[in-house]
Amino acid sequence: MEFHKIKKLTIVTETAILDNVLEIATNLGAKSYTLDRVSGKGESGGRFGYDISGILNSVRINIIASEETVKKIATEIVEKYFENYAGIVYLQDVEVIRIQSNKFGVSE
Amino acid sequence: MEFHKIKKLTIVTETAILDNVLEIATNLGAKSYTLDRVSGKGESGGRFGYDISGILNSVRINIIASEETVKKIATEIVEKYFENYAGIVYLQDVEVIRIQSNKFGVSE
Amino acid sequence: MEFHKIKKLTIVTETAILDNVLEIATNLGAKSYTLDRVSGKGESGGRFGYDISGILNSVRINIIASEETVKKIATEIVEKYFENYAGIVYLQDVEVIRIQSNKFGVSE
Amino acid sequence: MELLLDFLARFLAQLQAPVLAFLLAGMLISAVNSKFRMPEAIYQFCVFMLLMRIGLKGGMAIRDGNIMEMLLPAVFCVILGIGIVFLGYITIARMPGIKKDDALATTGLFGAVSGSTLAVGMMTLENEAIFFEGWVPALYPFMDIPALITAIILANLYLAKQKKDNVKVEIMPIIKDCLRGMALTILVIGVLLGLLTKPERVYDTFFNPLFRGFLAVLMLTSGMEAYRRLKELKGVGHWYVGYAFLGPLTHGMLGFGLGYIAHVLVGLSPGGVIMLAIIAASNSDISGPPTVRAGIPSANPSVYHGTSTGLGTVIVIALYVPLFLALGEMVFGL
Amino acid sequence: MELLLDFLARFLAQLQAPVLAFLLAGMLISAVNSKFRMPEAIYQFCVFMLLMRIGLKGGMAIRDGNIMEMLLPAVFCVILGIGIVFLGYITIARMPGIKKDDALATTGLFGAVSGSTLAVGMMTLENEAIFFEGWVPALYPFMDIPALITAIILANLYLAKQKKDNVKVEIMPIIKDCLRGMALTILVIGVLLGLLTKPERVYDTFFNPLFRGFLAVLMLTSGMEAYRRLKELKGVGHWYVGYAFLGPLTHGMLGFGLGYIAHVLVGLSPGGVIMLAIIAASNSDISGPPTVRAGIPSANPSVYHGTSTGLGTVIVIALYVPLFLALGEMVFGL
Amino acid sequence: MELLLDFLARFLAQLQAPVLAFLLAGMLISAVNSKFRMPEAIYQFCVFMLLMRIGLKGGMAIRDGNIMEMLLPAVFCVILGIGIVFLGYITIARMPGIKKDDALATTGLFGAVSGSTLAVGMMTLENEAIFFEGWVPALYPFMDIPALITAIILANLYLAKQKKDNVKVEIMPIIKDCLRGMALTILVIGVLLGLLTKPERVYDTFFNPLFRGFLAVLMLTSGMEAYRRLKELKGVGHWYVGYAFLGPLTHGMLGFGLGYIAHVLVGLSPGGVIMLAIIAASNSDISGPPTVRAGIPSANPSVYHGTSTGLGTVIVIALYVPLFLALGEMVFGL
Ligand SMILES: Nc1ncnc2c1ncn2[C@@H]1O[C@H](COP(=O)(O)O)[C@@H](O)[C@H]1O
Ligand SMILES: Nc1ncnc2c1ncn2[C@@H]1O[C@H](COP(=O)(O)O)[C@@H](O)[C@H]1O
Ligand SMILES: Nc1ncnc2c1ncn2[C@@H]1O[C@H](COP(=O)(O)O)[C@@H](O)[C@H]1O
Ligand code: NA
Ligand code: NA
Ligand code: NA
Repeated sequence: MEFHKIKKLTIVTETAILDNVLEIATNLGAKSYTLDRVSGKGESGGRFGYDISGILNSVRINIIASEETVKKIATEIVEKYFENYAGIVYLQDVEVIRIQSNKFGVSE
Repeated sequence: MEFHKIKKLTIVTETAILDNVLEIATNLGAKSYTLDRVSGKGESGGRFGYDISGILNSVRINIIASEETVKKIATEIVEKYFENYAGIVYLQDVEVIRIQSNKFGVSE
Repeated sequence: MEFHKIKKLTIVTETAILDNVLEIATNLGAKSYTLDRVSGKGESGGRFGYDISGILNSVRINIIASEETVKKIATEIVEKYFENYAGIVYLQDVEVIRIQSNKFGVSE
Repeated sequence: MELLLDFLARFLAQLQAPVLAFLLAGMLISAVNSKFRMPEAIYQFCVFMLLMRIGLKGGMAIRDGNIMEMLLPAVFCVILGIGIVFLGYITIARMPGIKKDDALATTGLFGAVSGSTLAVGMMTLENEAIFFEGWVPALYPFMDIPALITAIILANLYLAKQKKDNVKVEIMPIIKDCLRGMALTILVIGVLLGLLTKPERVYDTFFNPLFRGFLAVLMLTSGMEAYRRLKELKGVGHWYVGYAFLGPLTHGMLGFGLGYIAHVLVGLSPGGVIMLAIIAASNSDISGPPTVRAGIPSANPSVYHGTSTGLGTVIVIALYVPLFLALGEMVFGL
Repeated sequence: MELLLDFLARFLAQLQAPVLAFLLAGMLISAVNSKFRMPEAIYQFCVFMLLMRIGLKGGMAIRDGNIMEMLLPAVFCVILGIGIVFLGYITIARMPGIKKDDALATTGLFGAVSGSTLAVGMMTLENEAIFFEGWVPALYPFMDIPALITAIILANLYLAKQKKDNVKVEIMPIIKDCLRGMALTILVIGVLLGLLTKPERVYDTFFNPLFRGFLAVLMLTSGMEAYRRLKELKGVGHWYVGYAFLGPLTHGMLGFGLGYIAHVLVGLSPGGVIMLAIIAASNSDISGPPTVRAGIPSANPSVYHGTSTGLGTVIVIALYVPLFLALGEMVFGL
Repeated sequence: MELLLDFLARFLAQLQAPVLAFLLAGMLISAVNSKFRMPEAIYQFCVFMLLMRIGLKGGMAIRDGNIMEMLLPAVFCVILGIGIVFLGYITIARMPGIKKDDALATTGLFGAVSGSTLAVGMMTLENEAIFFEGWVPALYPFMDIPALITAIILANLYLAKQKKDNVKVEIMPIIKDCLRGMALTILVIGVLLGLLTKPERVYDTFFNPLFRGFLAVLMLTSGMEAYRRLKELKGVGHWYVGYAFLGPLTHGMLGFGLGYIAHVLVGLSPGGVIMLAIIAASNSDISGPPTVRAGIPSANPSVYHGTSTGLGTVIVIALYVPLFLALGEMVFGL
């Protein structure tokens, strides 16, 4: 079992644009992602999701992929949405266990 | 679009002291944070949040900020609360996309 | 207050095998963990947890421990379960604040 | 003078009515910063119960009714939905210091409809034993969707002109987005079930008897939320406060007027006229905001969400539901 | 011919029955890609309400009944549970291109029982005012557990043979796993409460009157889910589609036949016979899948989950509940 | 002897009462390690339904009642809340091996009140058709808040003395914290709604008829939780087990005694006396623990949470509700 260095992209943003973000990510080559709902506070004020309309719901998206892929995704999303929508985008190093499949598009 | 190296602080602790922790963080300069509810087990036993009173609820707080800020926050919280309350505190490196605003208090 | 370099293991997998994964982790020396429920998509398709039976629920497990411990856990779980069950496993560096207790089994 | 006294008497009576009391109680809960939160699953279920009840009843009424009767009121709803937005465009949107996209987003929500205000109106009429056609509340989408579409189109045309861009706003995706939202999905499904099947028993044993209770729970929750949204409004201009008071009054009057025409022309009942006024006066608090957020991204949600959910809903329920009830009772001598 | 007409008449009538209509409405909600989701807490509570009602009623019926009467039907349930799986093993599992473990997992679910289909059957019989012994639905576990155990054992024996391994499948952990699952826990606790205490008042004021409504809500949710699972089935062989149609028909017929024997031998009521047919026809959608996922890890959940929850439940509720009702009415001249 | 037989008869009868049965059933669910969990939203809604019902009823009773009548019982509640904590301070807190802060935290919870035990008491009295003033259960906060404040102050004084620190415990923040907690917020809002508005219809169609059912659901959940907390108690001293048995008995007796005085002096009804005994006997399981966690950080939550939620609630519902009922029936010859 090998551990392979790769990147994890995290996007915290409004649930309103989740579908759009996932579409961009998919188009730029991310085949997998993990989601969870979060609360938080930032420049746009508190986002605690108490409202019936869901305007104040936030979602966190994690995508583990090659540095190239995640940087493209991050850049595109920030440029397209972060003027109008709340959120933050960051990258981290991770070591993924590699198994038979070539899930992460890393060349051998 | 630039990626800027900075720190992510994670605090997992009892929901009972969430407000206090956020107050300390705010006072020490963190303007933004992300929250989610978690379960877990540790030295203080299982914390699965099943109880009606909420005593066994845990919360996870993420704060992305400069190393200096997060270290101050981490130290203060551990000193003040972690003798009596359950929890763990850790730091990680992240690269944040920087946009127009100077969200993270990093000098240019 | 010192910050101590150590590893964080993340396992995202089917809720169906959560108990088994935790048992392995405990047996291999992890005394503490944090859990949360997540959604996601991967090679096995969408896992959004909408189903009444819970077959499509995913869970995320975080274990902070020594590199040796988390690598053993990661390897064992991937070998034992990841042929048949959906999931991903990865490691990250963290700096944990060390307090009085020797929570993380790190020799001084 | 007597009119005023009558209105005041009704208003005080309505204030004793638990529906409004639960709304105010909810505001109090937020005001004292209580840790109590209504679980999200519960208030979503409240919304489900109310809208399904409105839809089922509406569908059954359509099934048993005369489709021709409904045509004119439906057309009036479309006119109201579009008209309210244009009205806002030439009033609030022209005020000094007001961003046009913020104003259009707000006015779109005030043209659209609130399921919970609708439910309050129904309960109020039922309490007073005033008959209304069951299908009137089900006209909801005929006002809601046109209002949101108009607001989004006007805002995008305006923004495009600013940037000297060409713009092409597509209507179909907005309609789909509205219908796919929680509120309209439930309402439309309810109407279909009422229209095509015989849900009388489940209606009589479940959706109808629990209506009053779940409305109380939703009012409490709406009150808690209204108070929190009010705080968002702090930074926002006082023009929006004025709009939240005067907009619904005007819209309700227009609704009452068109309803009266329908009363004369196609025999819409007095209760139906009052109901139409309440629908027109109401402002969207559940499914409108996300549609607007997606359709007018540059508009500041604190403004429209705050004005509509924080102020509008409370004002309509507290002031205008009793007002249009009193008006109807006088006009029709009920 | 008349039989066919009668069946068609009943089928059309049933299609107007809100239970099926809510199921289809749920499918429509998913089909139009609505954003509406029933909160998880709510549908879990629906399941709780239905199974607790079935259990309480069952327990009270056992308390007031004759234990000897129940013995034969209970034994028949065990036989059906095991028999259905073996039947699948020599039919669907032998079809070309079918993975044996997938087939066994599927057949295990079709041998097991669906609490919601059970509830639909009860409501249907009650609507038609056909008496059935209250303990019949509580026989659920006697078919459910043996079916799941048999499927898991057969699959593991087969896989071990493939790998030339020795295998020892332990039965007790599977039984425990079944009983510890949500559905059986609630049912068994309900039976115990009905049997050992006097829950009549809470039954009459809460669990019974709300039954119809919560069943409607659960049907809507099940429909939404069925549609989503249907999509998973795309890649899967057409054999499973055939199985979802023919399996429940056969199983229900076997159930009807054994029920008839119990009618003759120990006086099981006509309604009880119909109920047994419905239990046999039904397929597990709540607690079966996780047990199978744990017991036959190599089986592809899209196959069995899709076939059972996506197709089976809808088919049984839409086609076979009315069919066995019609059959029972004819056979017993009701 | 006859008394004992009477008590035993009542106790066995009560054990058949579904309220206790649901509690024990919940414990069984946890004991067999079932995967079934009551969704958090549901049990929070149960708590909401019960406390809102208690509050509304209380408010309506106060509205229709004589405020002077309530004064003495309210004062007695304050005395009981404070007295129970002092009693604990000079008994359990002095036992060998007992940490004073743990003991004070525990005794604070036993001085405070459990909404669900209250509801059980009300249901029991209503089942026996014993009248009690609707405002008695609404006295809840008058015992709850003083008990928690006293415990927190005594603990902090003690800890400060240990550390030779000066300490100043502020009372207002604790009162606020209590009132801002879920339980008291709902209760007080309910009282206000009952007092100032006319919620009769929503009370009669929703909160009252569903009371019995939601209490059953909450009991099941409380049982599941009690069992889990029991496990926490393992490491904890046997003194706490003794306290959980003897404390509520003593507190209930004191409550009964003061209630009797109120009966003589201001005509508190026999049912009201029994109710007061039950309130005094009950121990906090919902909103007390977080207040104590914040107010006495060094106290070990396993101790007080385990003793109160794991043991206390079950003991009071199983033993002392029937005991004080029997006592009341004998003393007042009901
Ligand atoms: N520095 C940060 N640390 C942690 N979370 C953040 C940070 N900045 C933004 N977020 C998250 O992103 C959401 C939107 O941020 P904003 O656009 O600044 O309002 C917040 O509600 C937080 O959940
Ligand atoms: N080593 C660890 N890895 C992951 N999570 C931890 C760890 N230690 C503590 N936690 C989290 O922090 C909570 C409280 O920890 P403790 O104070 O050790 O009981 C646990 O319930 C976990 O959620
Ligand atoms: N590359 C990835 N990035 C983020 N999450 C992933 C990734 N791969 C898998 N996952 C998570 O693991 C679950 C199962 O993955 P899979 O086995 O590929 O279907 C998915 O539903 C995701 O939640
Ligand atoms: Na409107
Ligand atoms: Na079956
Ligand atoms: Na007490």
